[in-house]
Amino acid sequence: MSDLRFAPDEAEVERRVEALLFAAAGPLSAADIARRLPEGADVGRAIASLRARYQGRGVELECVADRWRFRTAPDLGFLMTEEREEPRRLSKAALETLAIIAYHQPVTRAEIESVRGVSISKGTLDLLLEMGFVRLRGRRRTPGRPVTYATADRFLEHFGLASLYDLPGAAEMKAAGLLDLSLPVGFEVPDPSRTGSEDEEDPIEDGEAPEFAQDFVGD
Amino acid sequence: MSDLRFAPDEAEVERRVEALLFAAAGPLSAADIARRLPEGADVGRAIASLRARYQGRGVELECVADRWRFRTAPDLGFLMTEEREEPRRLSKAALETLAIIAYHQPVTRAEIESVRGVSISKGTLDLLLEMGFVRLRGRRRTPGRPVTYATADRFLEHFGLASLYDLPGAAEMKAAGLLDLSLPVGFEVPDPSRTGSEDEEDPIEDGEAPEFAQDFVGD
Amino acid sequence: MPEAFQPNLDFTAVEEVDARDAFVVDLEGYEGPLHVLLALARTQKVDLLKLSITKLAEQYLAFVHEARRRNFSLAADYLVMASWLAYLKSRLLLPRTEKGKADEPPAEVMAAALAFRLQKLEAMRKASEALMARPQLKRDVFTRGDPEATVIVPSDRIDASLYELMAAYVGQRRREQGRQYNPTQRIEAFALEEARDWLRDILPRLADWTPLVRVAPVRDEAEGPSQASFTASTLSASLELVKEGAMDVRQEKAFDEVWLKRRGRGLPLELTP
Repeated sequence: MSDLRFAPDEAEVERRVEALLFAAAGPLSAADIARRLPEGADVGRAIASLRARYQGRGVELECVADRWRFRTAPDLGFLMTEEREEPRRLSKAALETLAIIAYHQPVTRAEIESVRGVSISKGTLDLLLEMGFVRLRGRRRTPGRPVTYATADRFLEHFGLASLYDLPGAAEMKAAGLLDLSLPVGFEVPDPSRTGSEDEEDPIEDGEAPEFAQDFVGD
Repeated sequence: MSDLRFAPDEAEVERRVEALLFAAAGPLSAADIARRLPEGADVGRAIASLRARYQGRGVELECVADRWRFRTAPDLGFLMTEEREEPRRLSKAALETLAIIAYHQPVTRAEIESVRGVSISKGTLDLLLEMGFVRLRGRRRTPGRPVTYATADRFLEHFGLASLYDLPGAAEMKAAGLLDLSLPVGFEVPDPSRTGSEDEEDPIEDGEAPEFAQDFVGD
Repeated sequence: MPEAFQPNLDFTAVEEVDARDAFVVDLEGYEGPLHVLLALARTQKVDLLKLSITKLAEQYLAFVHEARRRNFSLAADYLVMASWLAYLKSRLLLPRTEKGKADEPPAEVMAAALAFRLQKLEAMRKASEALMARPQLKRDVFTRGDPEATVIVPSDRIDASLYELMAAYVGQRRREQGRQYNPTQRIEAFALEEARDWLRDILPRLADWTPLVRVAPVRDEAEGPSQASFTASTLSASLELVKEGAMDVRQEKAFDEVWLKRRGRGLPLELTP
């Protein structure tokens, strides 16, 4: 173990700064580093030297807000992503929510919940937004100006639909054996391609996404 | 962004391996790394080259449990006052038990007890399992089908060992017959007819872990 | 400097430890007789394979003797070891020509086995020390403090067909229909207080067992509480009156008619099934 009292040479200061920056949980200022080194150690010089040493490597020393940290070279960011290979199964809740949004768009969260009979978890809408199946469409011109949801292009692509006109209606549901005669009168499958009158809504403005979606909007 | 299909040269492969290892939260195997690189990239060569490059620096490349990780140089541990975690103190009994498991694995509880000459308290094995140093490995195909214990990767990672072959003094002990659990005749020990091959064990099945360990199995 | 405060810095003192002082062996750290034997064997300062088992046996017996002298209660296995060692020692001291029991290995083999066992324990002791001397994670070496989280890009492939989407939709609309409940009128209940008053009023007329349905008020208008509510509240109120000792209630069996009757003054509470 090195002796703290013994003044380390330049190379040793550089090693120490390297180790400190590597192990730190966040960026360190020169003062943060100096505090952990023997008095008189030239931190600025060590940082400059390290910076040169890592220049062009897979890892670089970066300065953010007067603090220093290692981070992978910006051009290698693509390496840090991992493609998930297995197809994802939509949960029952997600599929049901998606179905309601598809048929009833534009629809508010409260309306989705009234059809489902249960409240939607934050994660469900998040997931649909994240997957690009659903988008925020506008704000209903009603008290509270609730956000409305609609399907996004990815939805049509995924289900092989040319447009919302092609979303199967009651006739197809019947043909698929999903609807039978016992269904109460008045059951109607709305035609989503016709209900989307823009007059009832204001557009969503930039940066005013509802709180629960802010992780995904703007990605 | 680099083009994944374009075969990168040696220096570029090294950069990428460096970036991957730096960014990773845990040790990566050569296969883990290769999966993120274009086919045919010589990961082994890149690792060897990186290892040499970082030799003697403040940060070094180390092999633990057959995987690679960057870590600070051991002689600089004294600098990391803020990062240091108060280690969980292992009792003498726990340490001995851990050593016996490490050097004799797979080993049954009765065998551990025969080496130490005393019974193990329930808490000792629990603690080692909980710390992730030890895992249930299987069941010995002997009467009573006793559970066998082995070390987990976490053990190698914690003590910076590339593999079980690197346990200190293991080769010498083995040569001296000290790792043989079948003691010379005439001394009362449980009969451990073992040589440590997988054939003599059944895997632990889900949900049949001994009661005291069930919180830890499946992690 | 007063003698009593002279710290003993002479490390050779440790080596001069004899069997008696071996009692300082930390019994908590050395959990069993084997650990004590190992500690004692170390005082012989020889390779464990060249250990004098006879001497070790004597050391151990002295240890046990000392423990008894100090009224220190030793676990049974310490005593078992003591008697085994006493026996082994006596056999080792016998002339070689005398044979032991037929089914027993020679004393030398038993002694060698003990030495080997101690050697094994010693090896593990040293191994644990060697392990602890290695650079340990988060004590001596540190991994990256702020790793860059790998971004998981979800697979593009999603398992969901148009049929599933339709089924999910229809399923929910069905459930929604089932949930539709539009109360057309306010439900009014026959208040418990009213039921009590009603019962008290007609109590004098309940000298004989009368079915509940004939005691409860009969609904005579379209408005107001339902007949079921009249009956239910009357039953509740009757139970209160039973508790007060004013009436008796009985039912022959489950779902059978409930009968009510006034209780005669001074009659004890009748416990009916």
